[in-house]
Amino acid sequence: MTLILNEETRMVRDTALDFFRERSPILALRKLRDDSDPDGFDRALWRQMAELGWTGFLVSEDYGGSGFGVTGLGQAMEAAGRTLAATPLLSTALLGASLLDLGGSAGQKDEYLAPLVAGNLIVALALEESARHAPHRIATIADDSCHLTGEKRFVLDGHIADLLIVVARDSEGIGLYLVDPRAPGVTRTRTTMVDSRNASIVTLQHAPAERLGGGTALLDTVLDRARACLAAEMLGSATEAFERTVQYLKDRKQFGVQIGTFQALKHRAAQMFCEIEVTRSAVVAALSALDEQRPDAAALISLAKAKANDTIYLCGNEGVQMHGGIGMTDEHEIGFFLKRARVAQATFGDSVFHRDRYATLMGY
Amino acid sequence: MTLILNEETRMVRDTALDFFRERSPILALRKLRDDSDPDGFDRALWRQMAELGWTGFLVSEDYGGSGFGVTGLGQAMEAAGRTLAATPLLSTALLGASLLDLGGSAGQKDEYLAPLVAGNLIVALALEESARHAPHRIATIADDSCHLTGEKRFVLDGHIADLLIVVARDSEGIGLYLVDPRAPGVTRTRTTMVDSRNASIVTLQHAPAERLGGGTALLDTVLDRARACLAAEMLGSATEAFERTVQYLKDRKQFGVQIGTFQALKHRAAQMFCEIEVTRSAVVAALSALDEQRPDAAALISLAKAKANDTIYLCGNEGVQMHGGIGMTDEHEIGFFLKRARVAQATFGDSVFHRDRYATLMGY
Amino acid sequence: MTDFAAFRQETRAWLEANCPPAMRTWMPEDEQVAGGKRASYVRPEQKIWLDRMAAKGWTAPTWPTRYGGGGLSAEEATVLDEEMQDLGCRTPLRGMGLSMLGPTLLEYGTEEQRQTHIPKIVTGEIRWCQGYSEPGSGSDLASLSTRAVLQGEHFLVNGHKIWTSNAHLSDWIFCLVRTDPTVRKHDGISFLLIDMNDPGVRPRPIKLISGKSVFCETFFENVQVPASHLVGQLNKGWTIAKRLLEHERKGIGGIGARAAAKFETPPEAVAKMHLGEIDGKVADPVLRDRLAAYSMDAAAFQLTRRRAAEEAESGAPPGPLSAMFKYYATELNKRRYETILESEGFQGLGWEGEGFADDELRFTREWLRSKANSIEGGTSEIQLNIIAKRVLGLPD
Amino acid sequence: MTDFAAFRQETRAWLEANCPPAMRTWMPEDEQVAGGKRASYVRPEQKIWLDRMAAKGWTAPTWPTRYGGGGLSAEEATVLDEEMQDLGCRTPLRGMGLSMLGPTLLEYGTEEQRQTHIPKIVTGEIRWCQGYSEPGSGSDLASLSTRAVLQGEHFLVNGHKIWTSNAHLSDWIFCLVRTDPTVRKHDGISFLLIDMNDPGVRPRPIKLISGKSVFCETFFENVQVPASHLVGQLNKGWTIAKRLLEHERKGIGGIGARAAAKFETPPEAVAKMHLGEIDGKVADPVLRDRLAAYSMDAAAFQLTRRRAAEEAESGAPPGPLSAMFKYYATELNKRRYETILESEGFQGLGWEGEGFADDELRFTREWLRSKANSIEGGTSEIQLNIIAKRVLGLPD
Repeated sequence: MTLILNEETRMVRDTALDFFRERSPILALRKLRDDSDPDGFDRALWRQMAELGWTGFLVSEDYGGSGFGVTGLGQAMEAAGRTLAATPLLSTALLGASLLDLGGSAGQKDEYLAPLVAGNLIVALALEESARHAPHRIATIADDSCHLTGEKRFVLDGHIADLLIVVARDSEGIGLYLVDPRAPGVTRTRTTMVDSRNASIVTLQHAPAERLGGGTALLDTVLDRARACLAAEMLGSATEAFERTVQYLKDRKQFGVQIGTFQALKHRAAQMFCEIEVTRSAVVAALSALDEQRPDAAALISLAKAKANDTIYLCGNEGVQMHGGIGMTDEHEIGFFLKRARVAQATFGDSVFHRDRYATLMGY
Repeated sequence: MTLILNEETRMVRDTALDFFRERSPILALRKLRDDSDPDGFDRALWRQMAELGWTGFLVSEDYGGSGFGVTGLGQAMEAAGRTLAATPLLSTALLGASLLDLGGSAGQKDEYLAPLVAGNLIVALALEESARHAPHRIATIADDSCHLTGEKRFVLDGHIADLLIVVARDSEGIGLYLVDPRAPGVTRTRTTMVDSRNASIVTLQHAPAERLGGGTALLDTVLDRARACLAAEMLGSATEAFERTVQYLKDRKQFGVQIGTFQALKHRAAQMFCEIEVTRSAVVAALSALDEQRPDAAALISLAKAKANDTIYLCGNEGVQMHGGIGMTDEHEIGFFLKRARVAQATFGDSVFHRDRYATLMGY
Repeated sequence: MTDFAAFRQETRAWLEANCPPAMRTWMPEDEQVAGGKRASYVRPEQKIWLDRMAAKGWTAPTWPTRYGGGGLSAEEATVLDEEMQDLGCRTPLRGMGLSMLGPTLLEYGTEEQRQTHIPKIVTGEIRWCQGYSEPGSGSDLASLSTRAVLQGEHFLVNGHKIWTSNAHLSDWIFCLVRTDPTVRKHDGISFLLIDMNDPGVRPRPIKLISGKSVFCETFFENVQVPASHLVGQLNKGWTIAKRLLEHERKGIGGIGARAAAKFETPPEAVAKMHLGEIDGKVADPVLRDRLAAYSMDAAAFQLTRRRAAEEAESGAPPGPLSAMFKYYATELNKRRYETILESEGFQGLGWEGEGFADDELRFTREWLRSKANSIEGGTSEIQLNIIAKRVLGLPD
Repeated sequence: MTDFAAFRQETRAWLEANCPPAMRTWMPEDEQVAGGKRASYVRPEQKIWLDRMAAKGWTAPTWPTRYGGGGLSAEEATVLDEEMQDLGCRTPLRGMGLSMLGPTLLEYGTEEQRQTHIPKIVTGEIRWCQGYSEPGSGSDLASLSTRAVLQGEHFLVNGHKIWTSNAHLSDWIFCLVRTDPTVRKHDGISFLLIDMNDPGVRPRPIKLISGKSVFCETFFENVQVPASHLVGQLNKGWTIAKRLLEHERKGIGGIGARAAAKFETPPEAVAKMHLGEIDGKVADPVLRDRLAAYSMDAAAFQLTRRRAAEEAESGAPPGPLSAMFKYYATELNKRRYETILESEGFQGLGWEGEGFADDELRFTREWLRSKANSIEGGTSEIQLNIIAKRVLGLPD
């Protein structure tokens, strides 16, 4: 396992940092929010990401991808986290692409992967049913005629998806099903979230579906990819919130001095720095372990997600507090990090979930 | 419930503060430790405490006590905590006196209470059997002929006790038994603890015993008294450690200034102050609720013990850290507070125990 | 303490007879009554309840009756408070007139200022706001630069205030202004009452991260203020300002108590609802432990408020406890909503619209709102500085 | 990175052949080998192992062979380290000569100083200690006042050092002394090597709260030190001091790694033993959560050390990571023992004697010992200051 990026991955990172900084600053998220944009993301921007190849990082070359790997996608997502860009990277380039590539039949791959890689197909995973991440507690039923009945919550990018992948219980256990969101029996309700990103409730009433290969094992593999890359995105957001806060400590004057001269704030800033650095190590290790298919990957992923949860929370809260009054205004951007932090923490396992999983994996 | 002390109780407090400051400074504990004193406490001092009436605070007037109450004893123990005085107040004036007064037959009271009140009888409660406070998980057996078999750990003042009160399982459930520590079948092993106070292991091999009245309910009542007064003692220790530390921040100079000018230390000191104040409120409320026999006493006691646990831990650790190198030396007294903190925390329930109990009592 | 049994009985009977049932329910934020000429009422009972209480002076129970107050002793006011709590009566009126300006005028105002302003605060006729902070003067309040120049019988005021709570809904504003820029910053400040009807006063609401606009920026452009509206002496406003900040901090210090009032779903119930229960216990032991830690700190803090009140009543000299209230209450309130959101999981992430219960959406907003608690009225950092200096005597 | 397969194989074979089985067991504190003329060995294998490793220069693997070192590249040293870890070989020799003085002499010493001192460090013949802190100069190290006056060919040294690790067992001491009291405090300090055999040097052990005496006070009374024992230039000792502190912090930063080495019972096992297990999980879910939080932070920190090493190897410019190692490692080590003691319950409260297992008694002492980690070698507060200033660029 190597913990430093190679040349190629560094190039992806640098490209992505420039890309989001120039084309999707936080202003873009604010605009999507204030305009109550019906899509909740920018389709043109998404196609540009596809052109940069990110949609194909987890798709094999046979189907138009590059198979570049999770570490690469993690770099793009970390950069997206820097500007809180609302994109379907997680729903489509990661979850959708992985599930179809690893679980799809040749026919399914033929049908869906090319448009996905081209940026023309948005996919959403319909997994959660309760108020917390519980990937194996599934009540949605797939009957013998391959029709689904159940209710799914917190379906990321659900209302804009062209294809749903639904986790349902069938005679063999837990299975994955492709559902056309426009099919009869499917209702989608967009929910407006505090981070201004996309999520929805999907109701299935005897909705027609098609079986995708794989079950719990595939789901777990792909969820781990999602957790690692989401942790990378969160690391990007935490780092950005932190750097903005340090800059504010240098700029803002009170009592005739920069507030960064106050030792209590200095120490708290230094502690944030440490947490960001150890989180970065955990994230890089998790991504690298996935690409190397190491046996300790799962534990490293829970480590990365738990640390990212705690660190983004710390940096979001301290960021607002250290910005003082101005940090409480909607006009200032620091508050967006705090809002995003809460949603990202809950996505695919909060810290309690991942500490429990880590301990179990480590045998205690 | 009143949260301020009345005139009489304030007098007890002032007397006790003077008493311990003058007659049992930390030097006394150091001497007991360095001399490997076989008793581990000062018998002459104990008789003086008896003369001040503290041994009779929880004994009814019929048997030579004053029935002055738990709040009064709490004041004496808080003062003892200030100087980390090693006394049998907890084992004898509280646990022994309460159990005998509330559970003893007329004959038992006649026999034991007068010498106890006079300071001539040390009592120890033999309760714990595992490595954590678990008052209802008892394996020691009392057979039909009233002989006990089992092993008790962490028996406070066990090796110097003239009378043991042993918690044992019998045909009716959990019962309390008087045991002569010199009787056949009783072995006592003094354990040397990090806080230099008395504790021992007591082994019972078919040891003759005498039944005391009451069972689990009495035990719980008396344990709650012990928890509340121990919390008061811990509050005294935490306050003393804190005040010494604040003084050190004013005395010690580095970089040409008092180290108390450094804002990071100031903020941490201010936070300690807040924790001590809320702990004090909880302790006063718990003592007062016991004396008034309020229905919410148990919850308030768990609140007081949990807060005292966390606060003494905070003040002990911050005390050593803020004293720097000198705080690490055995010669300086601040380290004694840290050592005492660990033992006191574990005694009669750590914070995890009391948060669990509090939540259960509050119905969640 | 005597228990004021007769007064208690009387009070309870009056409350039972006069408090409309609709005013004995949980009070949503938009039904809080702050008075003023721009006041609007969601329900008519709000106005009825306000008028009945104001007539007895019980909107300001301890203020002198000659200014329209209730004239109660501290003990009687406590009894009134307890009975109102017990019956679940809403607070009929709140605002900066009651919590801050009134006490200040009683202490520093001229008789004319008291006669003019206090009765209208009691009845809710006039709503007040506070003009303290400026964009460049937050924690360092005394560096404020809004200028007031005495020209004959008037001050001419120019400047820019921020964090003026509900300025756009208020009739009058009490302001700190710089009346002498040539001396040490604390020595050139005055305390001025300004009518917001003046066309030179322009409030602009600030949208917060919670989506609400409870604060404004307020601009002053050549505003003429009669010299008689100066409170206290010229250039001695800083003393009044500090005193008033104590009232403000005491008010914010009560923040936990409000949330904990009997009609808000408590965190324990939220946790049971979202995490489920086993044998009556919150099903997730780790979150249950954290919840208990929060609730226990909150309980210990409430006991501390009570202890301080008892100490004050017993005539003991004011202890060091008040210094910590603002700090501890606001940090606790932040933890309260963090704990609630943690329990709610995905249901704590909603902003508006479908998919979330009203309570859930409200908690999300309150969570964001609570982040300001440790900033407004003096940051937590400033409070810790004060404790370190004034209580612990640590050197500067 | 190539994997140095041949070197690895060779090394492993040598270790297997030469490391006595007794030296592949967990090393109790009293079996650590620090060398010196007063060295004593609990077991003969300690000396055998030291001599064999010293003969290859592998007590100081990367130091030049001309001074007795191993002459290995950084990568080869890593291989050696990995193979020793894997076989459970004990570190044959440790001490301030190896970790601090050696690197300093290699960087700043004269050729004569290197020739004289370094080989004896490698073989363990001479044990070194450090004379830095003074009673009045802790965090403010540069305010030290031990005087050295150059008189012809000698310095005359008078003063009082504290926290000199194992001074009573050491042969030589490297000291910071004031050689010019008339200039800015940082500009009048020199770095001196002093033979402790001089009768004017008197070390007095300090008993710590853990009961151990690993530090001394050391008094200097009219000690004559040859001028040739000055390292670097006169009055330029502060530069060397800072450099050496980096070595020290790096050493202390590795503190977690030592405890985590393969023979110490890990906290998870302690927890299982004392708290019991259900389905293979630590039975108390709350303590289990806290344990996992500690272990995960420790794991993330180990990954960070590794990342820093890889970055250094890859030739990247030294990143900001090193600044945090001392702080994070020591805070983690304190948490490690707090976590262990919390699991042990009453069994974590023993001081000595009956009723406790050896491990339990050792953990109690280590818990107390760990409290010094965040003080020695620069307090945590100083480390945070350094990060804020040098890494984050926050203003003074």
